[in-house]
Amino acid sequence: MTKKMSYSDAINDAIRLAMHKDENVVLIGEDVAGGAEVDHLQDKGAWGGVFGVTKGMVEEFGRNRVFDTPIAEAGYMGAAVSAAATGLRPISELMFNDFIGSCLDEVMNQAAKFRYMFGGKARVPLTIRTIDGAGFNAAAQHSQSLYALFTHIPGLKVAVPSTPYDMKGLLLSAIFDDDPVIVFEDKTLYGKKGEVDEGFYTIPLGKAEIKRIGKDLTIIGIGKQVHTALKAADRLAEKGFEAEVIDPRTLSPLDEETMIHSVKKTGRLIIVDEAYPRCSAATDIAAIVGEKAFDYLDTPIKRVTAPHSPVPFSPSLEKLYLPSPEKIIEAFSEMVGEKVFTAV
Amino acid sequence: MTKKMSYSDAINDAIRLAMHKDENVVLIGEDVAGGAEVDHLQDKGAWGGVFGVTKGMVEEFGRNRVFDTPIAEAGYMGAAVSAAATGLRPISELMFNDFIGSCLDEVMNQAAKFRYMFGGKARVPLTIRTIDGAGFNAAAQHSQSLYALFTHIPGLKVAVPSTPYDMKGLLLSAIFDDDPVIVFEDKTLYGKKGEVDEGFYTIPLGKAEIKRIGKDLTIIGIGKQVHTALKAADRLAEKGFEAEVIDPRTLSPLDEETMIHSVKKTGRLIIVDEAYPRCSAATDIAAIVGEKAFDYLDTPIKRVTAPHSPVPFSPSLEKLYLPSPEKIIEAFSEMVGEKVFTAV
Amino acid sequence: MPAETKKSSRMMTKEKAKWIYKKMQEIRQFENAVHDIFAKGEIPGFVHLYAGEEAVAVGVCAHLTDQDSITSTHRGHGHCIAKGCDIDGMMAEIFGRATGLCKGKGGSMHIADVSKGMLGANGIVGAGFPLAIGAGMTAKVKKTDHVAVSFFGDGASNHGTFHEAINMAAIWKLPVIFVCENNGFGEASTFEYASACEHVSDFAKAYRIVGENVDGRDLVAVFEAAGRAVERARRGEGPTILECVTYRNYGHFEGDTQTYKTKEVQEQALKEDDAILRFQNYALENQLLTKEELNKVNDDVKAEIDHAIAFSKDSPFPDASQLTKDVYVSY
Amino acid sequence: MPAETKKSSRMMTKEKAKWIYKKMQEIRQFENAVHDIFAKGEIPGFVHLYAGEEAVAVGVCAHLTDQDSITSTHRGHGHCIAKGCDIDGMMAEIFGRATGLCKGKGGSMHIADVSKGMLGANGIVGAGFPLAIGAGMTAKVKKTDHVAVSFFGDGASNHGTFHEAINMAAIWKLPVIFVCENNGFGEASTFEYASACEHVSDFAKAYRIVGENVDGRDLVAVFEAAGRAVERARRGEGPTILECVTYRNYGHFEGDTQTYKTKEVQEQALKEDDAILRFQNYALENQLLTKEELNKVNDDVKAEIDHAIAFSKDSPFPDASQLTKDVYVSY
Ligand SMILES: Cc1ncc(C[n+]2csc(CCOP(=O)(O)OP(=O)(O)O)c2C)c(N)n1
Ligand SMILES: Cc1ncc(C[n+]2csc(CCOP(=O)(O)OP(=O)(O)O)c2C)c(N)n1
Ligand SMILES: [Mg+2]
Ligand SMILES: [Mg+2]
Repeated sequence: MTKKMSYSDAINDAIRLAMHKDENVVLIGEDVAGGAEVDHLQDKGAWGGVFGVTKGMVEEFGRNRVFDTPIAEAGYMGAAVSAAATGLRPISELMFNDFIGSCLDEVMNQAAKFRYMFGGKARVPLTIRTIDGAGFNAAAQHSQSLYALFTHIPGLKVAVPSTPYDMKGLLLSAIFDDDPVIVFEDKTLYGKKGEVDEGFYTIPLGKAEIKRIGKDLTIIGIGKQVHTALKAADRLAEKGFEAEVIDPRTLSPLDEETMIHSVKKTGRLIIVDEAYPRCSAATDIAAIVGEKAFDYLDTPIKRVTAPHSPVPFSPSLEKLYLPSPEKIIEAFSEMVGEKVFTAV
Repeated sequence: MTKKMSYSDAINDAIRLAMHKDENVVLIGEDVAGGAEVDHLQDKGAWGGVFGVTKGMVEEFGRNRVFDTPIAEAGYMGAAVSAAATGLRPISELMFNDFIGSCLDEVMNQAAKFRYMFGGKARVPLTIRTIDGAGFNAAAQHSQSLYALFTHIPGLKVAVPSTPYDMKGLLLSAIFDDDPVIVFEDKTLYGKKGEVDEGFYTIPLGKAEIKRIGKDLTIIGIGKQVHTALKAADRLAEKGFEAEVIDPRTLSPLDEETMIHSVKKTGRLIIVDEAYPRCSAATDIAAIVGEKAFDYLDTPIKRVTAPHSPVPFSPSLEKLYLPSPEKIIEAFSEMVGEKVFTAV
Repeated sequence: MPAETKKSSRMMTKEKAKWIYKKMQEIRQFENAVHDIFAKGEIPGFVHLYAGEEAVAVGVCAHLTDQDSITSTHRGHGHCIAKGCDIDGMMAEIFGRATGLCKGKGGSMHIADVSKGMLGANGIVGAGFPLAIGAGMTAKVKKTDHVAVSFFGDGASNHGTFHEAINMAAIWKLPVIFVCENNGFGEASTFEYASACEHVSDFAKAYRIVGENVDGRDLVAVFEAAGRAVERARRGEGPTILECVTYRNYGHFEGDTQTYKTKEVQEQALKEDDAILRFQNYALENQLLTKEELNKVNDDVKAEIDHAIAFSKDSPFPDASQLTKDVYVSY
Repeated sequence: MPAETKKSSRMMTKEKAKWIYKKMQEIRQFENAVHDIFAKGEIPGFVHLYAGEEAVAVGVCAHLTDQDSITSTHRGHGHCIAKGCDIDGMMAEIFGRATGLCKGKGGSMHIADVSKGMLGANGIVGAGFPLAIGAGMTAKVKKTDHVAVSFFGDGASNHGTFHEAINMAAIWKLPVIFVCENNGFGEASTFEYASACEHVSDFAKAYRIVGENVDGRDLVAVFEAAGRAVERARRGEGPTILECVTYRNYGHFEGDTQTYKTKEVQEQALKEDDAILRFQNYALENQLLTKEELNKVNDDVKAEIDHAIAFSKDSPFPDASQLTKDVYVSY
């Protein structure tokens, strides 16, 4: 049985199912309920997170499992790490991924390294939910897509779901995974709807999905850029080029095989990533595929990314900042040595 | 006039020259002097930093320019950022780069973004000195090489000097640069000696150096791995292969031209980087060179890096963890399709 | 107001009262206008309004010159205005236009004017504390008598940077004033819930510095306490925590329906407790300003804000060349 | 010592005194041995020794069971021993051997044994505070009476995480005890210089929790204060800050020449103020232990430590297969 629901509802659904399934699952974060200790909100939340994603959890699970925290990211993230190490299965929300500057240590040096440093004698079943993405005019400190920083760090797993279906399945995998996983929620996708299976299901971490089949070009999209890639593919199809669009779904672990297999078929690769261009997921995938599919590549791998610049506030600039179908088509034109479309 | 001095002395020399040249240059960090307010140490320091690198600064410049800070990285790093924005030219020491988890926000969201967010109406002439590198048996939280995280972030510049000469010139450039620059000091290089020009000189940020000329292979080494690359090159030379060894010296900005030029000549590239392998400087350079020198590459670009794992403590494992001349030669053997050396 | 007037005197002169009232009106009318325009969908991004808290920014900045620094928050419009930022430039910035104070690149959460000592609104809660310390260090190293003020919310006081910064200010006797705008809420969480302390200023005692807690909607109380703190700072006597209990008229951000407040509390706040109303009464009672003068200020400010809006709407958006400009000074 | 004995009683019984004395000796002799071996170059990496501070770890852990958690610091050997970690495994870990508690992957700064409630030494100053909160949350959610102790230094108290954690513990009334080991120094900086407060425990007042400051070389004082704090925590009465004023016998790390301490201070500390000496006297005076018993413990411990050293030296280094093992549970 499937049901049409938004990306945001898919998250809500996954969390609710997880909390029903395992009483050790707890929610931790700033205003994940909201209104703690306000008389008329004791048994209900005020917000359910800044975008309302966790609405209803207090009503269903009570405040002993839904913790509104003070504005103390290092404090509550570190707490979540050891809550995980001592028997809970926390979902800790970092409201915007841009706030990682306040709690990177807890993620990088504690959560990610406990197991290794302790010789395999600890496990940290922690899920971090966080919001990324530009396109909301939220400016330089609320629009970053920082998944590359986390992908760099061994001991963490990194998911970047692009659809409601993937979100639910990946988030449930993350929650019940015994390692720390960070799941990125693109803020501009919250309202996006799609078919989602009802009930409990998981999508394995480390398994890419081919979102569109094609033979002339492979486009790998990260997170919401999967949709930009799909739009570009549609327009390329009008001109007779069939692009294969791959969504890696998790950046760590990375499903190299699916990507390499596709490139071996198409001989061309464009990676679309709205994050900063240096030491990024885009360069990472380009390096890996560039090495392992070397003999099959007809043209250099192209990356369509943000420029090496903070995210601008003004809508006029932010639009230029982000990848677009036009930029992808432009890159493809360069690859095939002709103007496939006149640039729009 | 040149003089033989250690990497550590070259740093000391650069800082002393800078503080003489400009009274706005101040030193900030934990125990950069040591012994503040201890009676018998008022006019001298106890430590001069945990490795003695800033020894003598208090004696020469007094405690109004050499600030021993509390253990509060976010506090003093943020202070350094706005001290820079309000008229000083601070050198802020992050004792180990691993501690960035406590102050990433100050670096990523404040120092790096002020100028852009404020429409070009601020400048942040801040230098961050920090220690990286494995090989000291300092374990997972004191051995990382995290320059990729900083290279990812627009608005920062990143230097990774490999010799005393480069260190002095790059550090002086960093200090007098009007943008925030982070300079990585590899802890295992502190004792390494080399010829250094006396007096004031700078090396431009963004200019690689060819440390050895060759025609059969390009090896790019990051930081101390330049030396591993040079050792491998020597051994390859014994077998008749001439490797060109390039030290990018700064990762941001990156001197693409020198690297690409070399690869166009040699047709082969190995990147040696002791940092984590994903979303790294190694994948970054591989992606860039792989795109721009595509038609000149005879074989896939190889990366010799750490495994995707935290740094182990035990000497037996740490040795295996790091790149080595053997691993480089092994990679080259694979490239040329023969066992050039029997693996050692 | 000339720098020396601000600096030399803690007296509430007529001139000062007029400046204060004007700034309070500018903030209130600016924020009310932004509220309305935002509701029409003409302003992009997140907006956090300062209306209701005017007495804090204005009461403190009345003692500061352009050489003194302030650090601000996500709720920064009031601090900007009180510190003398250009109102056309501010409004245009919020509209994302090329004529904005930051060329449209920063927006509401990042308005700044370093030349006025306004070191930026800040999207990161807790980021302002250490930044204030840096400005204080510059003053110390350069041996000036400039001070730095860190404005922050009650919620922000739970962030570790608050303590790291106070401690540094205290051990180095830096000229920094920590001004807490305790509006009872951090987003949708009450101060009573999120903070274990009774008053934010209670920490002063442990740090062995001065702490004061005042009614933050009483301009005069803020003005006087801030005057004392600034004087101490200029004299080299170190930092102060000044907690001002206040109220935000609008939601946490525009769009917030404030279900966590009761109707009664909301109504009460907008009536007799209102900071502007109270300062009007004070100014009239003490013959600092006449009714006519107040009305004239109101009208002048209305014209100013109307002008800012028209100016903003008429201004172009930044062009493509701006996208990768200002990332670095050097290239 | 059986869990129930520890938990049910704050009485200094003969049995408890013996356990305490043994643990103190284990720590002292362990650290002295590590000091000597390090000087010979047989131990890799950074080592920070706990000798001199035994009364704190032991006086506190005397009240804890394996179900209670502790978080530790870079100076963690003492906490490990007091919390019941295996001494052979600890020594082998410091030697980097495969038989180490962490298979040689962690080393001195990362010794841990989660099964004993020892959540790890930690190379990051300030990291332990939030971790203790997490263990406290687990207790709260699961409604057990387990407590969590965060050991930390005076220097660490200037890190923002200290305050973030106390505040969370206080608002949620978590069973967490913050035990400050105030040895007067953070590296080469004095507490008096680096911290504005007079006592670290002074913060308790602002957070409206209990704070105590005791002589940290007086085992009995620590034991009693910790007993009260642990009881309050188990009863659901929330956190405590317990500051123990103590002294580290060796340098900050092995190799530190301690130019920042005067000779006199150093000598005095090693004589009459010494924690072990004082507890010996107390135990004898109160007829808890006889001279013979003390001597026997000393000898037993010596044999134990000798065994640990021999065991470590005989143990193999981890092999290549371990390099990329334990990065993840799942793959
Ligand atoms: C580090 C960080 N954490 C969380 C947020 C999200 N956030 C923005 S404003 C805010 C509440 C701030 O409350 P307070 O300090 O009382 O200021 P007020 O909004 O009441 O003026 C929060 C949690 C943020 N911007 N930065
Ligand atoms: C975040 C961080 N900053 C700095 C350091 C370096 N460092 C290690 S121990 C130490 C001093 C700690 O002092 P204190 O907390 O008093 O503990 P003590 O060494 O006296 O036991 C410092 C600065 C670190 N390991 N982590
Ligand atoms: Mg507030
Ligand atoms: Mg100490």
